[in-house]
Amino acid sequence: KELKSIGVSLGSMGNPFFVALSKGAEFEAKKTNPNVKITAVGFEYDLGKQVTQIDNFIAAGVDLILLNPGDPKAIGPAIKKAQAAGIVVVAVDTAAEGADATVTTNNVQAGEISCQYIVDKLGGKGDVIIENGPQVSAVIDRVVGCKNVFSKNPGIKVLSSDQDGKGSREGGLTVAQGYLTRFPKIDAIFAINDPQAIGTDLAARQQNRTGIVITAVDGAPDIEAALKDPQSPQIQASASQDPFFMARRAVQVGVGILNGQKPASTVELLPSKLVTRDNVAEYKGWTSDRSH
Amino acid sequence: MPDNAASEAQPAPTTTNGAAAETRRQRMRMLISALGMLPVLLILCIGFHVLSEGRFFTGQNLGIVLQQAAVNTVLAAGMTFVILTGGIDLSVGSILAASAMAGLTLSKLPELGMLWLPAALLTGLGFGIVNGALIALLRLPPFIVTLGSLTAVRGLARLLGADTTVFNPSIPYAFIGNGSLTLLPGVASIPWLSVIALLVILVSWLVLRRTVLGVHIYAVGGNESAARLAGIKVWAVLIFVYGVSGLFAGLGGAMQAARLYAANGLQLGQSYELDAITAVILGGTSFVGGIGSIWGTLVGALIIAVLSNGLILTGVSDIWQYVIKGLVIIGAVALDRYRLQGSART
Amino acid sequence: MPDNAASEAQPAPTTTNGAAAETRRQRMRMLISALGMLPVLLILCIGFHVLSEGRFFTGQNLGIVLQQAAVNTVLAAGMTFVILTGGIDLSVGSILAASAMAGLTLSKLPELGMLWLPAALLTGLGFGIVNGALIALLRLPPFIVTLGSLTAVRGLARLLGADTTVFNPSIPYAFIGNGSLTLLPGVASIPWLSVIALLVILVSWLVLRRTVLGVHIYAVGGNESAARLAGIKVWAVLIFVYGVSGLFAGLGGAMQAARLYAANGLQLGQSYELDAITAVILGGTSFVGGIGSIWGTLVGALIIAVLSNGLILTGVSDIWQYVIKGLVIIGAVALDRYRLQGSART
Amino acid sequence: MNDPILEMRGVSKSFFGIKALRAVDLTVYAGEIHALMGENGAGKSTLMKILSGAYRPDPGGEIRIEGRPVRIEGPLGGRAAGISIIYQELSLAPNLSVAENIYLGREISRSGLLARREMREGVGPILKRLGADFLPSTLVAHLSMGQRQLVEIARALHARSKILIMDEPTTSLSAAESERLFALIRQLRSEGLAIIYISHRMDEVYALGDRVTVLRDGRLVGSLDKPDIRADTIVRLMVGRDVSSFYKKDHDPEAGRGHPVLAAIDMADGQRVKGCSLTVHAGEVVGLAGLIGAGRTELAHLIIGAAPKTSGRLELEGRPVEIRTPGEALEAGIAYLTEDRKALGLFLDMSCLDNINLAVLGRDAKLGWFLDRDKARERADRAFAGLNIRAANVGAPAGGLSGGNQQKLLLSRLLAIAPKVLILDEPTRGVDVGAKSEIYSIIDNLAKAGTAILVISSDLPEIIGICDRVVVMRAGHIAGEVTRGPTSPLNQEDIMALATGMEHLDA
Ligand SMILES: Nc1ncnc2c1ncn2[C@@H]1O[C@H](COP(=O)(O)OP(=O)(O)OP(=O)(O)O)[C@@H](O)[C@H]1O
Ligand SMILES: Nc1ncnc2c1ncn2[C@@H]1O[C@H](COP(=O)(O)OP(=O)(O)OP(=O)(O)O)[C@@H](O)[C@H]1O
Ligand SMILES: [Mg+2]
Ligand SMILES: [Mg+2]
Repeated sequence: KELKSIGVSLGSMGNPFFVALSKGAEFEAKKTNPNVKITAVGFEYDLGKQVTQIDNFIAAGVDLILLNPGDPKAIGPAIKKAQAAGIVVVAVDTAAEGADATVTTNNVQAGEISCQYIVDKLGGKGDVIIENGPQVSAVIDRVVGCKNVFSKNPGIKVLSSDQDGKGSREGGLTVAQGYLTRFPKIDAIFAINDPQAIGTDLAARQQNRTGIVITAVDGAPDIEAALKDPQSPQIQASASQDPFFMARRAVQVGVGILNGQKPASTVELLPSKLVTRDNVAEYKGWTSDRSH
Repeated sequence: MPDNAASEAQPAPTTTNGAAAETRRQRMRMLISALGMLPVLLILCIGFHVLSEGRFFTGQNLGIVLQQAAVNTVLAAGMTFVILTGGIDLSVGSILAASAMAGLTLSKLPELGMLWLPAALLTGLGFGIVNGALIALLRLPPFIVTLGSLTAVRGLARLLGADTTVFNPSIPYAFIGNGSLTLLPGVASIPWLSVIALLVILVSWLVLRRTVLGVHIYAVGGNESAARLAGIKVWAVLIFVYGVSGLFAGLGGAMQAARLYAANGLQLGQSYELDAITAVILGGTSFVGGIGSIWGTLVGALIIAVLSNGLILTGVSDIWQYVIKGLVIIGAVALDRYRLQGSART
Repeated sequence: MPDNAASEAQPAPTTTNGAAAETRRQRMRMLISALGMLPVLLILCIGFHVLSEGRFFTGQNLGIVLQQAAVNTVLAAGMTFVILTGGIDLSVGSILAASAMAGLTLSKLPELGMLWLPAALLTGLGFGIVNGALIALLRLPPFIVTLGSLTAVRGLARLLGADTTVFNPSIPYAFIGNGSLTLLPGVASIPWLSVIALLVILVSWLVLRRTVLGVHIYAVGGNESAARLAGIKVWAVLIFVYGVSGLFAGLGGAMQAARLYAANGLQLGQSYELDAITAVILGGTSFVGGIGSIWGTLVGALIIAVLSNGLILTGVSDIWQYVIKGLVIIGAVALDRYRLQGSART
Repeated sequence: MNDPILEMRGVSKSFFGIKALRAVDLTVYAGEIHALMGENGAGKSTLMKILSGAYRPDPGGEIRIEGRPVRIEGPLGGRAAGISIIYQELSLAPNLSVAENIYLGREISRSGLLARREMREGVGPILKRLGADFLPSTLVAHLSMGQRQLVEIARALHARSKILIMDEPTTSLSAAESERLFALIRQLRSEGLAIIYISHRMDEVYALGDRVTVLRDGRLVGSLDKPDIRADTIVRLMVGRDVSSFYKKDHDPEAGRGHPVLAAIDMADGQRVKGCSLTVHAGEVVGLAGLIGAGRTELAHLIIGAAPKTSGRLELEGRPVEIRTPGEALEAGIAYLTEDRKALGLFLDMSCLDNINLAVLGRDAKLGWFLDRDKARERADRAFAGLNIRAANVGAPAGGLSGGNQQKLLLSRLLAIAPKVLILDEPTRGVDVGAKSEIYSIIDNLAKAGTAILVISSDLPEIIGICDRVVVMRAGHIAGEVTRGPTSPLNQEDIMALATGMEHLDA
């Protein structure tokens, strides 16, 4: 069966991660059919809006839906509806119940390697902060992974993990300003994504606080720049994801299913690699030209 | 704009001899203003039908549009009551989330599961009455009070689900969320969500236009001081309208819960208040209070739903959807203003 | 509410013998109402100081609070102009984002980098004037127009950055975002962001209280038709206030860009308009128009910043921050209402 | 005679195709007071608004000032042509001070900054000449209706123009302020100004008018020179018939001996009203007189619970009642007609029908909730016929009616209630002679039927004409009472003396 049109529903199209995702999807889809029609929309983390979008995709008669589910379980009924209309549904970045397949970064593992880096840097002892974010499953998984690691190291004391940095530079900056005032001694901060890590670093620099290890998850373009920037030595690592590849895989799997090839496993976990100041030079970022 | 004395163009019933013609003309004008944005809605529908290569006017798609408009219609109906009194309710999105959370949490209890629907409604009503009491009895400005509850109730909604998504695939009465009422078996059916929305509009119309309370609501919006002097219990009217807005937000929450089988205290209903207010204002209800109709609100809500649906149907990219949506909203009122040219303030 | 004639408790200066005493009483009242929410602000500060075990009143933390209040203060100053005429500007957040994007994009060009600051300001001014023109010349309702641009300008902001985060770690004039103006070397310094915010407040005060234009702004808000009959060019006043609001939003965008070295067309400035409006209303400016002061707005913006900062300092969890913030906002106006008991409408 | 300063030829104006003015001519000379008269809705205010630039006339007519044709573009154009106007419906910004309102649109500025002090000082003399007792820095929101009217007058006089239009300037003024205003107007006439004066009070027109022009249904029906100015001629021109027995007092003058219906004892609000007591008996019409700002309106507000009182109690038919809100007053059977119909009375966007029925909707409702639309319609039709209210139909919005018709509309709402006690605050503000006499006969009939009526009015002839007894207020106190002797009527001088505090001198 030919792939004529794809609907893509992602967290927020203003996030470079999702932009890279949709580019990856487009790249792969164009490879199968140069005339394919792609509609990519952001649901702004509103489950209701996502369900609406899926309804609209059904009405528009797409063949394949790629979605980053607003909630792994709750999106189930909507997926069923789409499947009933003969549409193949593939989840990306977050697993979704009932989806024909899921391709996602292993977020638990990403949190683990990012926080393991902190533990190694601190020699297993110190006061750390988990700077939380919007409670979506990817963020929750990262924090779970991070906590897994910290709890295995009795020398690590988690000062706080209940503030929302809103996933943005500004939110990270505001929350970190509070943290830095509240706690005179902080050895490391794990931020749930890159923009928050950069905001945290800005706050520390403003207050002339040094010696804080800041790590994050994503490997976004701005963290790449920060990891190369001698002025921000406190940002030390980020567990990278590869949205472009993730989306390509998702489309490949989806097209496979359309043509009757069941994938070996419904969930495909892509491992995360840690980008540090040492290896950032070799890191192939989200925006680099990947069309090969 | 406290005074319209100087606005040049006012219907001017004067001489007795012209009275009959005037009455006819006035009827005409009232009809036009009741029709409101209907022409705009039709233009949009036809435009999208053409642009989407005939996908818009299909039974299935119309059903989807109606269903998508349903929750916003219900919220906007409540908002109409509030705005008619010259107030505003920013908290409907949060109340919707809290009600959905309360309902879903209850629905998971084996004994009380069936009670989730009234529980959601009562939660909404409760918050609405608290809003109303603060505004009516302490005389606080509606914007601040409902902005406060926008924030506070959002927090409570998150607390209710311990900050996670509550999910219940076997929620009772799920049919209202995804089922349809069959009108002609196999031919025509209408989603239950839309049936509810229509009922809400009908009941609102009845209250606003056919009861004493309705006249009192218009009066409070038209001139609060005069209403007080005329012996209207302004506080009771205010508590009522905010109560209604809360109740309808609760109903909206129940509708969303039944539709999604799930709710998340943080995410559900974010910035729904803007959509609801937009529907009301597009429908021709005046912010100053005292002017407007519930039918206009229905048309306004449909315009918003058609716009979202049509833009996806025609494959407009996400970014351009923003730009176009914004421009269409402004264009719609501009067209409306041009059409009525000065016949009424908005 | 066209008129406050009936607001029950009205100061009533009449007889000649009481005139002097009355003048004194009136002065007193004006002082109290100018003080506005200051007592609430002080209570909050002291409360947080105690609860955070003495971390609030430290030079560093006060600097942080001032800095966090800065952008909102600037937006709220522009919003004060608009609300004084009885209007509203919902688009400030989007305009802020678009201006920051325009500025940052330009700052990356080697030749024109230094021009990013005026570019951001002009972008804001431009959008503001478009809003104003639609409202003043086509007589469209401010809520709808600015809601439309809230959406449309957001789309344009995303287009400007091709929908990604634009960042420039070496943006010119970065000092305004993160530097401080040293007052006493090593002892006292004040963040540049706050200096800008204070300047904006001062200029706004000058315009509103010391110029003819200021009187005209108050007159348009107090009684638009009376202003028109007095020969005031109402349309010019309206375009001016929306232009100012846009300009200040542009300035806010520049401040954010310099502070974060980055901007994202979709995320930056989301729902800033609510914070700005809240600051204005907390500051005692009336939604009906014509009543309010810019100093009140400053206090309102500080209250919001202190609240956010203090809740993080005292380690209140994110969820409870919502609940407490909402309740404090309502509590603050309630307290204020109680203090002034009936002396003025809000 | 010299050349006219103002000539209007064939001026028409229509609102949505309805003709409010049909080819009206008007000629005014410098140094004359030209009275413009006509029934409510005749088009007087519309004609004047065209002159001031507030309305644009229909094409076809011509306006000449000092012989030169002019086009008046907007309020600024009116001002440039040397015209200033006092609008019938007050047009002040309540949030600005008196001085700022007087200078609105013509502010003084020095090097870009506002010269507030200069403006305050600039309005001092004119306020003094008008006998205003408030300061230039007072907020207009804090002034009573009468005081606001003085501000409006001060603004027009301050502008120093060639043609001064006064559209019912004395509706909220009492005799003393009116006298001062008349003196001022006469002086301006001697200075060579042309003054166009609109009023429904005949005595003012006799006292001031050099010439009278009468409009009816938007048409010019005639002009009278000074010698021909007589009540019967004017009224016949205006109404098209004779209005006989203007003031009606048919009800039992002994009614005052009946049982007391309303007794207010020691009412005070801690501000303007200081311990006032008064009683109204069944079938009695009591007048409440006083200068502006004497506190009459405030006292009425205390009685009906519209303002909080600090002391005092009420008795209704001998039983003490507690009234905290206007709603409770209505339930107890006390109805109040406000003096400020626009801000406190009418719902301008609602239909005449709703405005008339508003207070009795609950009483009429079916099943306690549902509107009885037939009954409402019937009631509105009756009111329209009874008071001769002019509007296209009962469904027209109240905002489109002329001032006097709005007043009648408001009155019909109160009459629909059929209360035990009726408090009327300036009941004939802006009402034309014909309707006035109708209102007086309604008051008379209600008194006959046993209603206790309290009439607050600044129009002394009216008070004397319709009341059995007059209570006079001064500076928040009840200064005294003037009663009718068996033979002697109410005495105007006695009332004025009490109101101004001159009674001791007389004695
Ligand atoms: N509509 C109003 N708005 C504000 N204040 C008012 C109003 N009416 C009365 N007041 C206040 O009450 C005071 C007493 O005036 P009041 O109107 O009671 O006297 P009055 O004898 O009825 O005079 P008037 O003839 O001017 O109405 C006024 O000085 C004013 O301060
Ligand atoms: N803005 C307006 N819009 C519609 N109709 C108007 C408007 N202004 C006046 N009219 C109509 O024009 C007619 C003339 O009104 P106008 O106000 O000139 O009467 P008037 O002679 O001043 O009466 P009054 O003595 O009651 O003040 C009225 O019938 C009124 O309904
Ligand atoms: Mg008139
Ligand atoms: Mg009075």
